[in-house]
Amino acid sequence: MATVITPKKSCSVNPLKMSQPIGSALAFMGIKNCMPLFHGSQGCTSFGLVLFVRHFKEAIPLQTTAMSEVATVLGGLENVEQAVVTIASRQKPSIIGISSTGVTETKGDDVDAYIKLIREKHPELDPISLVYVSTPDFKDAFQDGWAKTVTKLVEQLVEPISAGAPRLPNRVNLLPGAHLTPGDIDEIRDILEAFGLEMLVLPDLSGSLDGHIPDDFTPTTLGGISLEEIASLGRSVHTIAVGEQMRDAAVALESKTGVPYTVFDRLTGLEPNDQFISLCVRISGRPVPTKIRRQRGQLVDAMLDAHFHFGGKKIAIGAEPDLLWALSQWSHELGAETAAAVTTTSSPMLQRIATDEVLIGDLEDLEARAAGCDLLMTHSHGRQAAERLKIPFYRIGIPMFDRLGAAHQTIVGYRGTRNLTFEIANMFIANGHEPTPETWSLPKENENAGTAAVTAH
Amino acid sequence: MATVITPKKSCSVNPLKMSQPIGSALAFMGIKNCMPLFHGSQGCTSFGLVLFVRHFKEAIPLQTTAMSEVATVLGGLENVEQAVVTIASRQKPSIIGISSTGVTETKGDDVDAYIKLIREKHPELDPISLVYVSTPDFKDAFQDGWAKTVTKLVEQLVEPISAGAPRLPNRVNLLPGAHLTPGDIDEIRDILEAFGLEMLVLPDLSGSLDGHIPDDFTPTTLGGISLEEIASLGRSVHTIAVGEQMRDAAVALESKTGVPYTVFDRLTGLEPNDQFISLCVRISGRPVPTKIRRQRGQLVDAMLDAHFHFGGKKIAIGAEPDLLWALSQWSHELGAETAAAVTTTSSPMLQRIATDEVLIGDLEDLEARAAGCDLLMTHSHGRQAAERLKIPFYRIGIPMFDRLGAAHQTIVGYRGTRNLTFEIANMFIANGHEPTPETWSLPKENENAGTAAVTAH
Amino acid sequence: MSSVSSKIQDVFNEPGCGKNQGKSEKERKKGCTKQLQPGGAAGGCAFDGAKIALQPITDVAHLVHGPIACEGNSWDNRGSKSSGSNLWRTGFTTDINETDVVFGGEKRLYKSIKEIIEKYDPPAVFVYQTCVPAMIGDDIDAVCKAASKKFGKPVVPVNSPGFVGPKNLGNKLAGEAILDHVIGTEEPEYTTPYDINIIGEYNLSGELWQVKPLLDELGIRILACISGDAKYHDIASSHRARAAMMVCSKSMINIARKMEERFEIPFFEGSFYGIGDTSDALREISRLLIERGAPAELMERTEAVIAREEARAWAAIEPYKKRLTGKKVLLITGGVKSWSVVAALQEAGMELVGTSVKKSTKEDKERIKELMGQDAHMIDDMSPREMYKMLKDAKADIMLSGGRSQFVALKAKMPWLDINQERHHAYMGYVGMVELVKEIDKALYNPVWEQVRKRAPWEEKTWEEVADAAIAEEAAALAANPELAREKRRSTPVCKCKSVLRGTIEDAIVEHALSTAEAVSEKTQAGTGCGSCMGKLEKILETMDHWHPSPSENKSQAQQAA
Amino acid sequence: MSSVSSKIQDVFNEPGCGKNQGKSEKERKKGCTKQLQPGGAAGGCAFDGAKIALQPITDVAHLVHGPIACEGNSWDNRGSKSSGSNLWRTGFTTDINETDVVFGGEKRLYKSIKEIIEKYDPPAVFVYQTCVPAMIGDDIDAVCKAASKKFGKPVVPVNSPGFVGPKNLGNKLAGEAILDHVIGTEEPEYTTPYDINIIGEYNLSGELWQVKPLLDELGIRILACISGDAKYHDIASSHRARAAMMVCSKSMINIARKMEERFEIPFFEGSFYGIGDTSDALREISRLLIERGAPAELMERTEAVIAREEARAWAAIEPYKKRLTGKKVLLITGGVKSWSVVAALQEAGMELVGTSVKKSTKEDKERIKELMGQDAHMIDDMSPREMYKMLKDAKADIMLSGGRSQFVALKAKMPWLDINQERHHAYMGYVGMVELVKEIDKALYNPVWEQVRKRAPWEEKTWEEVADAAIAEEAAALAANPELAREKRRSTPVCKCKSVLRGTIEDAIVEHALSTAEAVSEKTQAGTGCGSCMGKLEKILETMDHWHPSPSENKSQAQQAA
Repeated sequence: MATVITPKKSCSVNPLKMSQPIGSALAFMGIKNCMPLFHGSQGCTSFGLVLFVRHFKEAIPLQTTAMSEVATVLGGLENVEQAVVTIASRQKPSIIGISSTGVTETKGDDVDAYIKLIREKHPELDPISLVYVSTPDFKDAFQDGWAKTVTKLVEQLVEPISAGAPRLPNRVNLLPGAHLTPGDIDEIRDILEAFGLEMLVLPDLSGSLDGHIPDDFTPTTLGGISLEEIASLGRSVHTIAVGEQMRDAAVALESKTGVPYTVFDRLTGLEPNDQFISLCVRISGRPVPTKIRRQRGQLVDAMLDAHFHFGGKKIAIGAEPDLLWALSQWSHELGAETAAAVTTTSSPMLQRIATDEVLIGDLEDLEARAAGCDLLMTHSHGRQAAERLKIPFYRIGIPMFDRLGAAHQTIVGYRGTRNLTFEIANMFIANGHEPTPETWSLPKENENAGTAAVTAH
Repeated sequence: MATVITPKKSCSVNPLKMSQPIGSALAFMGIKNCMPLFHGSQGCTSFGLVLFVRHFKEAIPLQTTAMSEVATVLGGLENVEQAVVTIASRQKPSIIGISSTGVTETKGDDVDAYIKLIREKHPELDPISLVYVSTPDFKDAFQDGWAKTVTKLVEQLVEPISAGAPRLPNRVNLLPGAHLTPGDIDEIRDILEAFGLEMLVLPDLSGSLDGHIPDDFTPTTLGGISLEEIASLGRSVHTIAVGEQMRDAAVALESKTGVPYTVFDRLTGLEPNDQFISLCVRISGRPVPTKIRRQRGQLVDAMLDAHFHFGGKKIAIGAEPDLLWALSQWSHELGAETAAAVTTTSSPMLQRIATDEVLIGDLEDLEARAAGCDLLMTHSHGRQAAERLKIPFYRIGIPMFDRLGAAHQTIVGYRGTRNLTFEIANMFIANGHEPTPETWSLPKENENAGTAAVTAH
Repeated sequence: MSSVSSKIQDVFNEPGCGKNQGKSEKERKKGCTKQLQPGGAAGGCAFDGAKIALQPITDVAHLVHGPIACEGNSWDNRGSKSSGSNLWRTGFTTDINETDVVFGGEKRLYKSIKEIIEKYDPPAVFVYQTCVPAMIGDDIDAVCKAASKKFGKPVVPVNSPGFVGPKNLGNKLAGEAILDHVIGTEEPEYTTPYDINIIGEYNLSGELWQVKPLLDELGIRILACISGDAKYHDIASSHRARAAMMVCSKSMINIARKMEERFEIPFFEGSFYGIGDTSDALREISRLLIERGAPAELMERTEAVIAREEARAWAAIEPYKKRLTGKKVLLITGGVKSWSVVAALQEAGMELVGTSVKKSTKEDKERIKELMGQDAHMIDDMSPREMYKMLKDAKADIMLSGGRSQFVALKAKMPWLDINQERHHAYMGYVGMVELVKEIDKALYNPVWEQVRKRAPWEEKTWEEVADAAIAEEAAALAANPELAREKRRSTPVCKCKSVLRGTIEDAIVEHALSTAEAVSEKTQAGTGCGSCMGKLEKILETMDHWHPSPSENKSQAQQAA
Repeated sequence: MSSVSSKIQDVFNEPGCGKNQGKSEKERKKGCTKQLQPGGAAGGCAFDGAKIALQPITDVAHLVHGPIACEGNSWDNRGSKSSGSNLWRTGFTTDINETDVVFGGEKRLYKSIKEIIEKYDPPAVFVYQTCVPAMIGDDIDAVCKAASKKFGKPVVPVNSPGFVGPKNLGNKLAGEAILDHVIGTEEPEYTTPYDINIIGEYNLSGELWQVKPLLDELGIRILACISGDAKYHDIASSHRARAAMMVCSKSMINIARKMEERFEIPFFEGSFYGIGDTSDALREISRLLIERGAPAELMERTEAVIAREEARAWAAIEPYKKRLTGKKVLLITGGVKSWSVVAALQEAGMELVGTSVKKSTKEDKERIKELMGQDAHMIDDMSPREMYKMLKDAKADIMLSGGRSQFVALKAKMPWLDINQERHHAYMGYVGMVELVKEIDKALYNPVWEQVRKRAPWEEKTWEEVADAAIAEEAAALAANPELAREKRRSTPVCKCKSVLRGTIEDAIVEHALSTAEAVSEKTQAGTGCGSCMGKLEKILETMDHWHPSPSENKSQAQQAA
């Protein structure tokens, strides 16, 4: 329905977008005993690290090949080698996840070739997986980096299996998009467990960046999915991908192992969750548990209670494509209008959004379009715009550096949708305008009477 | 630690307290196919009904004996009889829960005697339980009405059982205080289920007032605990009471059936939940599930992240004793100070609260003491005070009529505590004051320099 | 309490009440108090009604003398708006305890008044009596008198304890209280030939402010609105108004009539709901003012404003026409005022459907009015499934009603709009009507309906299907078994107040050859409560035409029966 | 890029830098850039440093020329405060794409500058170079020059791409940019004998405003703060100040020195952290101003303010003494400035403990400073378990450090206070020090510690117990096996930059009979990176005293070795 446009301006003002290497690094952080490594200059890592520390309020493992000006010109083989060897000896990870950056992509470093050379030279690295993803900063965005990394992990680490091989009947795979929080993953796990299903999650931030206190200090990632588990993904009966961005990974997994997949373009809203629960019924062969039935009823009730407050409201959303789609469609189904939509990168979901235009743009664009809206939804960087526009502001997405609990914000499932629905309805209620004797003052005689009356309050 | 005082004033201004009959009625609403009935004038019912409708955003079953002025003088036998007969024929409930009011208590109606007479006269009422609780409006408060009703239900409806009788090893009873929401009860159920334990809840609002869409229209309560289940409470292995108010009911149940009990004065906070989980381990004989372990870790992490924001904050709380205790102690453990505490009725918990004084008073008292506080926590009626004082306001307790989702507000368990902790920390963050060039202006020469400097911002 | 009784009797005799005028002397004595049925009643009490009527006076301290239930369970829950003081939203109560019940609460009441005056210094304190202190004999009139004298400030007793009757009665008793103690006790700073009172308007959601700008433009001053957004002084000096409008709510008819009687303030009954009604009300105000001496040119200006505002309103409604044409609206309300919106809804292209009217014709409006007006209070008593059946039979696209039926509509996943007192939107005057159309459009087109109507995929049937099946099965059973159908029909309650079943009425008609509703009522007691079932009695008589013998037959039948 | 290289060389030769003065010609040539170790590095890049240094200039548009990572991942994340414009918080970036990388990004940069000036009309645009455009040869100096000419507005190139070095270098390159393009380009509206510059202060958490009221009272005007809460015009006309204070952060030493050189503005290095240091700084400011012509009575007034404020501060700290006496504070920081709070903490009764100092004596302050100053940057590299051991060994009650070590402290459930740049509290001047004491008190006495330290009841051991056991086991193993202990000692890295192990150093000392750190450095390369391990080399030499032969022995040993 929507036209996807890119503003003609040269200068991006108040970026909404983050770079794809950090999306890639975050994906690596969902793997157990992993050390994510940026092939680039020190600053690339430092900015990403600080961003995640501020978002998750956790120590973040992230290393750098520390490319200097000279190394950049000469090529980074030596730096990659030194970095890998140093990390291997110091942190003893099971896997090092290497993401390229703008610097090394500009030079054109052939990291796959480097890895081959390093492997030959350093047999002591044999037990360590080295996964490389090409993620230049000057292309694509955060969710692309995440998605490419997951696809690469599937391609490189999953054991191939024949289509007819026996599978674990109660195990499913989850491929969560970059917009799912650890809380979201926990919620999906809870639902699957209610059907007696186990799940493997690639990548699993719910075990690594959910803010729990570790049993001991580890320099690499904590929790997350293990390499053995990744290798065994082909033995699950089904793959559930959440977010259109994860389709490639799901396809890659199927073509390698024959595991059928279902892509849910969102799990926020009544209908997609009905489909999700139906899938759980089919996979598990079990009836829908009482708990889930009640959650559905509660959501329907919440939607009815909330629709009074959503009806006719204008919402401005700035988010990566899959999150934008989920928020826009969910709020549309409650009667709100997506009056402004800005995103970071292209996606087949964008044109399906119920609005006139979707901009691949920045927060300056969003701010310009959000004037007069009843709500602004975007990551923490939207705070300045919300203040200037004096409209309520709901923080969602990465980064969320000025509030606690980002990892636990949960908007999937019936329950997550219900909570989000209440939360936003309550923001509308809290920001409702009390009438005053001046609210319905007569318009100037020469104004268009009709319009004035309609927009009276 | 606290001194419990009652203000000397004659006029209550901006009541915090609600009457005990409606506490009693709410308890009856947690029973399946029940019709709560007020023995009083029509208005008593109407006010209670409107209050619950606005709080739960649900149709509420509540009837009245519709005492007229004349009937009040003559005594209410005829009205009770007519009400019970009418309800029995129209709504066909399994149980009618009768609570007295100020009017009928002033006259001194002997409802127990009435019931005896009615039973004799109307054998067709035999299949219907009639439970009467004396709850004059001019004594005690909401949570007292609730607690008395639960005790009465236990005394009247639970089948006695010998101490040595065989019990269901995986079933426990939950006696939730009036301050627990349907969401709280669901959270406790979730935790128990993780240990393979089932629970019966008396009364169970989580099945009746949690805002789900019913399968069909029923004129009585929906969901809730059935009379058969109440009768069988003695067959459970343990009773968990939440809130000191529920001790009497737990004792009554033990003395009738020998089921041992544990009273948790709160389930908000780390330590009480540690004890709760330990109890679950003992009862179930199972180790602590991963999910619960992770939730504990997440709570500890949340407490650490949040303590920066709670440290030194002053909180004003207006709530019934058990809720006041839970909120005060939880926030104290995060470094905040309960600078003002107002409650509705007496309780052994009050003097244990970490503050100088606890007032059995009203919101005028709370408002006077809340000036300069960083947060006000009370039910929706606190909104005027918060506005006048210009301090952040967290709605908690009944009634919550100006927000959605009251039934789902969950503050028990590790997860509930974690969410509450984040929510309040984020309110503190959102209301932090940005420094300006005037923030540290020099004090007037003649002011007490030391004090001024300490309270600089 | 004797003063309360006499006041109640006074109210029952209110000659200004249309209903009363149609009643016999004997009926009038019974009063209009609906007899409440234990176990089958709903709605507020007289205290509630009194408080609703007076609480919108913004600068007054409203003190409730009683146990915590009366104020604690209900305070600050009304949607009136104030342009000035918010003292009216402060909850004051004596919160009497067991000791007070034993030894009397007058002393606590007196001290409470003292505390309020010391702390809040309001222009007046209104003291509301409730059941328990009434029972123990607290004389609030005496306490108020003493306090007033002592503190030199009006302390007004409002004697309307809950158990004397329903909300409506309380409204009127509240009127009596201000007639006795407030109106005429002060003088306005100045008067103009354009001063009016508006009676029975509570400024819910600030609706008065939707109309006030029009009056302002015309130079008409609201000397007092009783009681929305009023100050004590406004009410006290309201006797100097030149004319009054009583808004269609009947609750304060006694005030309007007695002010006419005592102060010669002519009044008319009008409504600001609906475009035509608003115009009529404006005209009527101007007419009365001109009659009382205002310059005649006021009417010209009034017509100009009306013409302009009507044009504006219709223009504003125009864009919605396309979206709303053919949409069926079900209006369910106990009050009269909602009916005045019908014209606007029809103008926007909507059809109005009722319980039994499937297609709307020109006469629908009258017919629905007649039908619904009489059955209105029954809606509350209908079982939710019956109500659902009604919604379904009406094939409505949207229901407008009060909050009570909200949950049935929502559970039935039917678009619903609150048009009762709890509503959050303001629908008065021209702009209000446009607002209503806009809100209907919003509700109708909210995509949530499509969502929530979807069956959970694992459910074989939705509950609607279950309900439909049950209804169909019942209908089939009745069709197959005339005896059962007859039994069903005969067991339907007709008069809820006196618990009279249809069978009893049919039998009486046959046995005594009755041909008028009055006669049926006389025989069966049906209709002697609130009187709202009189219309039903007539319908029953109609369906039993064949039992209406000619006068001669009548006689012979009577002989046979004897 | 040649201009960047020469600038870098220039910075390396900075004579104002204390460290440089102690270096040989050869060492200076190597520069002070810490060589970064791939896979073992932490901290920001030169671009980051440049932006940190200049971004606090509030009314300027800061435009980052590069791919999205450089600005998109990091904007609006600094705690500087502005009393005026918030333009500095707006993120501007060219967000170059693949096409730009192939065909060059100069055109996009030029157009971006144009857009910014048209839309935001700032007094100046600062353009930050980053790695990718530097690699593809975008000449930002030329673009800025052209744009400046075209738009008649200063467009300042800040040539500090990330890969040229660490944050510190970027700070200095930023200084060079404003020295070359901004300072001295405008004139102040007026001057006074009391005009000063403050250099290297970023007004984090608004700290400058904790001191400014004191200067205001004394009549001293901050002509320019470089760069906290500065306007472009302030910086541009800062060359007219009479004196300057360089706050202890070394980041902008080049600005202070070159302004002295070019504009004869004397400066001193001082600090507003700590009560004594604040007083010293105030005195020094007054002294310099008087030297430059301000009336001598300024000093009297200064002393009066100091006396009053010190008294106030100590009085404010007094009530905390009882609660804080004997509490052990562990201070971990890479910067120097935190050390200046030591006096205040000690005055409040606290003891300061370091990694290896168990009881604090009068000399502690010096000793810790020495020890920690040198090991500081190592803290980041320590494994969390090592760090935990350190916290434990120090028996500290609270740790003050930067955000990096926060998570270890919190996981170790140790009270912790952020005293680095990310902190939310302001600790400058007298009031700031009181604030710090208050915050320490709050952190120490927060009941949360008691809570979170509790073991989960189902856990047999806490992780602390596990860690303690592991540490103890390790220690026991080492004690039992001298060979293992030796191996462990010898495998400890000493120089991280050059990856030199302690064994290598010990061997070199023995083999070549080395007796000075410089000689060890020469032989082993240790200390030729950032130089921070030179102190460690001296310690190692101390512990190997027995290998220090007398000069004669030295000779014979050398002979033996030969």
